[in-house]
Amino acid sequence: MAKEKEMQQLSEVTVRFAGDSGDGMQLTGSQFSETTAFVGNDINTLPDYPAEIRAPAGTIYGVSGFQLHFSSEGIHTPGDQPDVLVAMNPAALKKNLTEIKKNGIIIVNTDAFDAKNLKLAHYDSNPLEDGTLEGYIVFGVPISKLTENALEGTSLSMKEIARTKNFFALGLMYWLYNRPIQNTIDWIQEKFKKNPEFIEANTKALNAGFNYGEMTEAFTTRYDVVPAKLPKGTYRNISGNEATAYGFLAASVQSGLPLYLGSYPITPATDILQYLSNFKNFGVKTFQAEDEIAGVVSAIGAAFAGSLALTTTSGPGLALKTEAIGLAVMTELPLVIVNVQRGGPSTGLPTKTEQADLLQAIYGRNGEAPVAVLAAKTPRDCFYMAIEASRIALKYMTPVILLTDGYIANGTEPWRIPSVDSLPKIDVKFRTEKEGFYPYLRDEFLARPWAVPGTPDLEHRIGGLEKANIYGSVNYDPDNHNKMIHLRAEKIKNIENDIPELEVDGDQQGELLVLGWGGTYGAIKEAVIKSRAMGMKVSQAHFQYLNPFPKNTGEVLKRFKKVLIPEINLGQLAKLIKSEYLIDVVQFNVIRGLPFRVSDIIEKIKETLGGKNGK
Amino acid sequence: MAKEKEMQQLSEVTVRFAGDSGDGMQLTGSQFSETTAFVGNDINTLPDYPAEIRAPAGTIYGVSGFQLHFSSEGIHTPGDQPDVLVAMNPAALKKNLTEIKKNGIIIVNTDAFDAKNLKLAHYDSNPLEDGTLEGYIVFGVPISKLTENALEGTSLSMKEIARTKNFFALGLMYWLYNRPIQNTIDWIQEKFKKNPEFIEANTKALNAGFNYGEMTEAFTTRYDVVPAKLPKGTYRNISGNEATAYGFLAASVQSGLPLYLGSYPITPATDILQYLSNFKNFGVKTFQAEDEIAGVVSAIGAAFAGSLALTTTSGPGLALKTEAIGLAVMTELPLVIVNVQRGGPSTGLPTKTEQADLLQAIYGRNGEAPVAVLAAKTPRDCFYMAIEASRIALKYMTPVILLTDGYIANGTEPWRIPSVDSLPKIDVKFRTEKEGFYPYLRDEFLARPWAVPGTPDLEHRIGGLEKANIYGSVNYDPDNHNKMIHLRAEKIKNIENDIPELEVDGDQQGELLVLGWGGTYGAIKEAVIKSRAMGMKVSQAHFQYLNPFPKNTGEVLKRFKKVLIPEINLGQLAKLIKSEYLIDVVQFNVIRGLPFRVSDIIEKIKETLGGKNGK
Amino acid sequence: MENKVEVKTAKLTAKDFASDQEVRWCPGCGDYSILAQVQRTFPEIIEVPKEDVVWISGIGCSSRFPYYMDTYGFHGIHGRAPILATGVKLANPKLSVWVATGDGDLLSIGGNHFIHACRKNIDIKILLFNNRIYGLTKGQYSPTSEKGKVTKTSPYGSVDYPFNPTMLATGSEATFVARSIDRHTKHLQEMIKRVGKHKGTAFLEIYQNCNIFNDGAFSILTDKDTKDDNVLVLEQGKPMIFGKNGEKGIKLDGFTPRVVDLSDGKYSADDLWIHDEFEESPVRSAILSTFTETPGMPTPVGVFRQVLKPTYDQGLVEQIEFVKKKKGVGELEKVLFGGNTWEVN
Amino acid sequence: MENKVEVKTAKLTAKDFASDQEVRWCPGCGDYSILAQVQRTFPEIIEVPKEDVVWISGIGCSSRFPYYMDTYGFHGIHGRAPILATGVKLANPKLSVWVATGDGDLLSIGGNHFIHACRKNIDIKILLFNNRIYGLTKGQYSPTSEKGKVTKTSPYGSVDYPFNPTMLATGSEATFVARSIDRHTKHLQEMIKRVGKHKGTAFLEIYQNCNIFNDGAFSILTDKDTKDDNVLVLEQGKPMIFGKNGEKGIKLDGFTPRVVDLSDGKYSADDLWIHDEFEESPVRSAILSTFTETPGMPTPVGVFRQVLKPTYDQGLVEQIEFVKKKKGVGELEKVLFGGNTWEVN
Ligand SMILES: Cc1ncc(C[n+]2csc(CCOP(=O)(O)OP(=O)(O)O)c2C)c(N)n1
Ligand SMILES: Cc1ncc(C[n+]2csc(CCOP(=O)(O)OP(=O)(O)O)c2C)c(N)n1
Ligand code: SF4
Ligand code: SF4
Ligand SMILES: [Mg+2]
Ligand SMILES: [Mg+2]
Repeated sequence: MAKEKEMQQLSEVTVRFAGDSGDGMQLTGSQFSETTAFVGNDINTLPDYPAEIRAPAGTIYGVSGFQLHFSSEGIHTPGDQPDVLVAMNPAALKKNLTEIKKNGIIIVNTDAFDAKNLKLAHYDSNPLEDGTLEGYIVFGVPISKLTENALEGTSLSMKEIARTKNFFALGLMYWLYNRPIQNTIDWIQEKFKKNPEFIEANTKALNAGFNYGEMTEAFTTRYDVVPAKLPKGTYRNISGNEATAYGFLAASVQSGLPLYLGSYPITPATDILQYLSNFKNFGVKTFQAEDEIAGVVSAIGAAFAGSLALTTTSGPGLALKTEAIGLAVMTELPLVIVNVQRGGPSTGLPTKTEQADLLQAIYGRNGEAPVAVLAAKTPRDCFYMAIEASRIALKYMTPVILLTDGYIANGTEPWRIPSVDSLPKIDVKFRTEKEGFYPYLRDEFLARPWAVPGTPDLEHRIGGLEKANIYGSVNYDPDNHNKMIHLRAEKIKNIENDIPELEVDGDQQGELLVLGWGGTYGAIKEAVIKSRAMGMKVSQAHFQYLNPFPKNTGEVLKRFKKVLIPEINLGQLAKLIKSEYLIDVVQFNVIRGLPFRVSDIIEKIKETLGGKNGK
Repeated sequence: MAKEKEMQQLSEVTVRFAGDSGDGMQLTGSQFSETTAFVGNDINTLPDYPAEIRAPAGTIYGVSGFQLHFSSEGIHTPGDQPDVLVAMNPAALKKNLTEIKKNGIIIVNTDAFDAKNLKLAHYDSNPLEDGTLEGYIVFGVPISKLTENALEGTSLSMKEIARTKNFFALGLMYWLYNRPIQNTIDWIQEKFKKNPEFIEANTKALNAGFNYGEMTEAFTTRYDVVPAKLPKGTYRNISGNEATAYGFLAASVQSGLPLYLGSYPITPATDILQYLSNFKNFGVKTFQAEDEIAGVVSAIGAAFAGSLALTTTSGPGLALKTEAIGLAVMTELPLVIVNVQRGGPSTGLPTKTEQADLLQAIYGRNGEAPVAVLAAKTPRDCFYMAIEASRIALKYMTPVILLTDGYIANGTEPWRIPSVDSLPKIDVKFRTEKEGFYPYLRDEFLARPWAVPGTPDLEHRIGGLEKANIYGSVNYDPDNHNKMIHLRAEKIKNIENDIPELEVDGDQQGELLVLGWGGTYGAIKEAVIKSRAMGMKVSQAHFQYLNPFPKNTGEVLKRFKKVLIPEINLGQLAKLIKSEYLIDVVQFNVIRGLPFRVSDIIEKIKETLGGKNGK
Repeated sequence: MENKVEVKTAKLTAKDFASDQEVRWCPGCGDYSILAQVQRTFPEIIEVPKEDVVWISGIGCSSRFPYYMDTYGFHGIHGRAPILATGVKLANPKLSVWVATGDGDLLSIGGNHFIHACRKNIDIKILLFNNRIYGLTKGQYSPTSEKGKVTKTSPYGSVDYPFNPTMLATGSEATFVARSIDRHTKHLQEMIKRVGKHKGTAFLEIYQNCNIFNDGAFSILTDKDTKDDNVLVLEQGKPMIFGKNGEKGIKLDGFTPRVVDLSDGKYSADDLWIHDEFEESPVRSAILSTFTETPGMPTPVGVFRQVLKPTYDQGLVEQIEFVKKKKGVGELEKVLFGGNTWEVN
Repeated sequence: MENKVEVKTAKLTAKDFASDQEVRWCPGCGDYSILAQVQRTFPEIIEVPKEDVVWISGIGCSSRFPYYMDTYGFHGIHGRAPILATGVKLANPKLSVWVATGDGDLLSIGGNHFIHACRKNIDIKILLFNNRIYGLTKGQYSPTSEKGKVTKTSPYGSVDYPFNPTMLATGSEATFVARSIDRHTKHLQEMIKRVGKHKGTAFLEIYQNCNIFNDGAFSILTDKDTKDDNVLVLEQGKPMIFGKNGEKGIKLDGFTPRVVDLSDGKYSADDLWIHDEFEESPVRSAILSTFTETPGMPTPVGVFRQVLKPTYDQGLVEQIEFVKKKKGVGELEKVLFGGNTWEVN
């Protein structure tokens, strides 16, 4: 009979599940996330799977991981170093060990530590025995065996039984961190409603894991993380790609325009196409094109014909679309291009995150071809920026590039779901009156009229050759060209009057401003908060609008002695800031295909503040 | 009997020939140029033809023009405002009149001023009679008639006879500017050796024009421009595209590597492909690909296989090539991409010049994908920069983008032909030793070894995924990626140690530096020289290397109170300078599809110097 | 509706389709004839209101076409006309979408979009202005230029084998494949009408003379004294007969077509290959395509093949309707609040 | 030379072509078999020194292939393998250049380069790993997926008609068109050898099972109890016979192929269509391609078509030699100082 276990309170925990691509770690991780979110913690996750589809079992490169960070406070990153590692085999241990906190907890499936697997993980001796794990709290659990025992006498094959062991691990973790198992049981019942024996097996494994924690002597302590104080409302976990898809769906509903997506699959952007292809009942048209060029060009055609036109891709795909985006600039049609940034150059690191497409987005076209460039800062922010990108494209009759990245695209966080009527209306007026219609006669926002095919008496022709101001006919006149070049630039610049100002979080002026853009928001925010807690005088500002910049940017920058710009590239925002505002900046560039470590940013902040860190 | 005509000496003259696309103005202009160069004037030309192939006769948009500027001094531009216009029809007059110097000479073919042509040129009344031409020295010459008379009794059809009238105009101009007609006669004999009657007809027309000047009372004065003092040597007229082609041919010879060109026709770059396709007997392989992507990708394949690999295009084509250029960056193969810039964005103004692809060349790729970027400054400079681009590509195993533009590509100037042994040798060593071979083991210039297929025992694989440092195998390690990103950037940055420093023409420090790049060299030079002659304190520096910049750039800029940057774009070099050196600059941006007017730059220099122009 | 349309189009004439833009092709260019035949036939064949007609093109002399039609028009970028047209058609399937394109535009840079449009059977009409040369860039050989052609980029003759456009369309399983010639104005009008009536990707290759850079490329098919002996006019259900006095015919040995002489009584019309453009199999179209590559064979003009199968755009619309019925018209609220949610109070 | 080569290759074994990289396809993937058959056959078919072999690919699971071959290799970008290979071959025509590609890589984004390579008859060998799915991006339908296929991007079924790869290759006039199946290892080896021997663009479609995202796509062609009735093995000069006990045959009515029963004595082998892969006309290949679209017809494997005509690379080299002879080897001095020059002293 096991004695009462003590329950220890923690404010935050970072867990990493790791195992074979086939071990179902992504599922285990997301189940733990759902439950954890459900019990009211703030949570942030980061899946990390290999480029290979199903790498051979036991290999290091085949290890699939899922990290999650939950807390009783608000948090903004998946956590730097995990407090807990669940390693389903030696390769998983080998690959992740170095990143685990000293004195962290390591739970391993001892059954997987046989000669074959050790060899595959390039272990000469068994790390469970040779002291490799000194300095960690290690729990060796014969997970495979225990699962088999638990499933004694089911009709399942050994192979199928083996596949349930991740539920055992999940159950054990639920026990260890004092979470209910009911959510997952409900999920299992829904998921496997077609094969009851799986429901039974998985549930048994889950319970077995939970009870094992309770029974075994090994575990003396349990941990608890009390709910965070989140604003009241209805919540769901959401990834950036899912939020992006919903955002455009919302933009379609709010503008009353049918959504057209022309896209070609590419990691990590494919999900958006996949999500949107489900919304046929909203009249959403998803077209899986023959290539990226076809994706964007078909979208330009759809824009001409009156749709809310969208194309989605990642770096290499954006490179292919540049010529066509220039056509959309010249024809001044509303078009949104989503670029989910990944590791480059070239094919680079397809499944990893990076921020190195900023300058491509702003400058990567022939001629002077200005477009608006936006960037989402968190998974849930993708929803709002998708709507915003659509609003700007439609109001200004212009292409808009929305940048996200592999991290926020695949990472998740809880999202307080907005009510539909809290969403901005986007009103669009097609041109219908013949009287005074000229294809390039601009309104107060310098936008030209949108007269779509099917409108009587407004037949007109557009194209990629230079246009006559107002009339829109082909025009080779030198002064007209000069005029049009400036008009197109001015139209984009004017958007600065229509977007929120750059806000400073923390002191409104002082020693140091940490300035970022896009997906690094969470890491920078957490770093700045912690630095301040350590007594450093540091503030944060973060861009969601890269072109044009918010109007007050120059003024904000002047208020700080130093500006630190952390980017997952070689300093692309830094370049823009320097040329635009002629101020020097401190760069911090770590390009490892991963989000920033909060601790690294804190270090850099310290270093930048030098002696006087405000105390 | 005509009385002796007076001969007036001039130091420089700008002439523009204008007529129907069918009137042979390009031919007339180039003949006048050849002869003028031959008699020893310095000369600079600018052809200007319509986008339409053969626009209907008499229309304004169908007017084809050829401007040339010759002098007894060194000159660097085709001239701002012509002193003389030869207008073969009303449309030619209508289109060009505004640009002719006040009190300039206008020679018109009066026979072409019939009702039909006047209407096509949108003239309500005849400009020869309604005072439109007041303030000009007008010579109305019934060129058609006179030509017909001269050809009385030839076997030619009226149509064919009409086609010879441009030789009449040419002859008249030869007389007026005291040039010999023999050159052109020789040319006619060569060109039409197959049909003697054309030789006879054209020669007759040429002589008739020349004699008409001599005979008619109308012309009282002739003009002469004495030879310029040019360095001794053998000269030829050359256009930028021709020089570019010869440059790569020379690079092939000097490096001992076969030249491979993968290209797709596009104005104004097509000539380069056309010129190089003639050099099969040098082993040059020209491949007219199915599109731009195919052009560059096939060139990458050729580079892998050991050729001097080249692709040529213009703006929209460069946009299409960007993804593939990233592959060349990752695989670190030598590749030269020539971009003959034209008016953009999109299809823009295909036959006009512009400088708006600079930022695309430097930043227009996904991920951090640094390449070297060079720009030629004059037609003849294209020859040397082509060799230089090849040298850098081969020495550093990197893609190099060479920027020229429509103006220097089609414009011509005299070129003092270098002896072959005065040309730089380019030595290339293929890797052959197996011992210690690693595909990404770098030499002192950070270049990787070039081991081409066919080399025994060096079989290896490369590709677009991130490479392991030294070994070159696929590698997903975060720190390796960070390392490689920095290595690739460093390799390009290091080229600054291998290129000439930025030279200042004029005072080495002081009030104002006019800073330019590429094809604006001539206009800026002439403007600076003239400004100095007017007593202004102004110097010039000009970039042929845009990435990296010459090492001493920052130091040079510091020596001047103000920096003025004229560009045929919205300030792309200005952006680079500001972010790189954090100095403010004065921009001068005129984007009319035409080269700068010297006078405009002088005005801007005055304005920039404000009161104190140094005096 | 039907009626309204009738009324609306009934009134139209060729002039109604002529825009105010002055036509800027070279005098004598075959493009003029194509434009004229299109404008002449459109009042008859356009069953939708005029404002529902859209002309799309890429880049090239031929691609200037949309500017001269007084309809909605989009002069795109080089090679992308078929996919630009696809986007227009998918966004608004009730539009009548036409593509004007050149041999370089459609078959060189645009080849992929072309074969994919055919494969998907997008309901767009593609008129290929095949002059076997790059006109706008002033005379380089194109993917339809004959091998050995001397041009600015092939001073010693090209080493490329040409595409056979109708063969490529057939290989991509286009549902309508036809050919005509700029100077055969009546026939061209006939073919344009057929294209207009087809539902699905309709491909019409038009031999077009570029009198500046490739003059006479098709003269034996257009010159009075040679054309009859070199052009085979395909007619549904009729034996394949050609020649000045119809003295020649096409006989099929296996699937090798041969020219036979009908004058010496050895062969009669009954021995000849009967044309059936509605044949399901693409084989006939393939055989007809080989004619131009076979010495001694006449050049077939007319409809090689027309089959009917649901178009992509139709399929897309039907799927949307189906899903709307099945799941009910989408409600944003339901989507956002769907999935795993929880309350925080 | 010849001898040296003989000697050099004679010694090679399958192992010599295996690189040190661990193979990273999913366990059970059909790609393993293709790799094995290539490595097994290469010692026999490679007539050049090993260092003259180059493998080129685009992006996809299949495109990882070059990493596993111990030859020169280039893992390119998506869709560009045929043109990357073209550049390699043109730069050094003595190389033996092979392309490993997928149905998305070659036929979706890469379609244009594919048809142009076929048209030009570039001497490269293209192995299409056709699993009718996008593998590397985790399971979206591809241009060879059957219509109505439910995938991540077509939750309600795709509305695309698929390409027929051999038909497209035929329409592009490829000089070698063949098909095989990953699990038919002997046959696959045979076909790889044939590809190796062909001069010109050789296209081999290999049905490949993606056991993760499209498992069983070809099972009726590979399962012991169904394959004989569903696979027709083409053999030169032989009548087309298939079925467990060779009881079925293919008879041609006009150009419509039909399955006939040989068991009831009504038909005999003499009535059947005799295969002739060397037939000049592309029509046979077109007909064979239609089998897979015709219910009740078996799936042909083997060489559909092989014709010989000069390759582009050959033509290019010959032209260079010709011009060198005609004009003499180029001299830079002559070019620079050629044209109109004048002296300044
Ligand atoms: C991306 C791009 N590449 C190349 C060009 C140059 N270009 C314009 S038209 C053309 C080919 C024209 O030939 P074709 O399509 O046959 O049309 P045609 O002029 O003969 O009617 C080319 C290569 C371009 N405008 N854009
Ligand atoms: C330019 C570009 N677009 C898209 C992608 C994403 N992508 C990689 S492989 C692939 C398709 C793979 O399918 P297939 O060619 O059939 O190869 P398979 O994996 O099935 O062997 C796609 C869309 C990419 N890497 N690059
Ligand atoms: S160049 Fe040829 S195709 Fe183009 S407009 Fe002139 S004649 Fe017609
Ligand atoms: S995903 Fe499919 S094709 Fe790719 S490796 Fe796995 S089984 Fe093979
Ligand atoms: Mg053409
Ligand atoms: Mg596939």
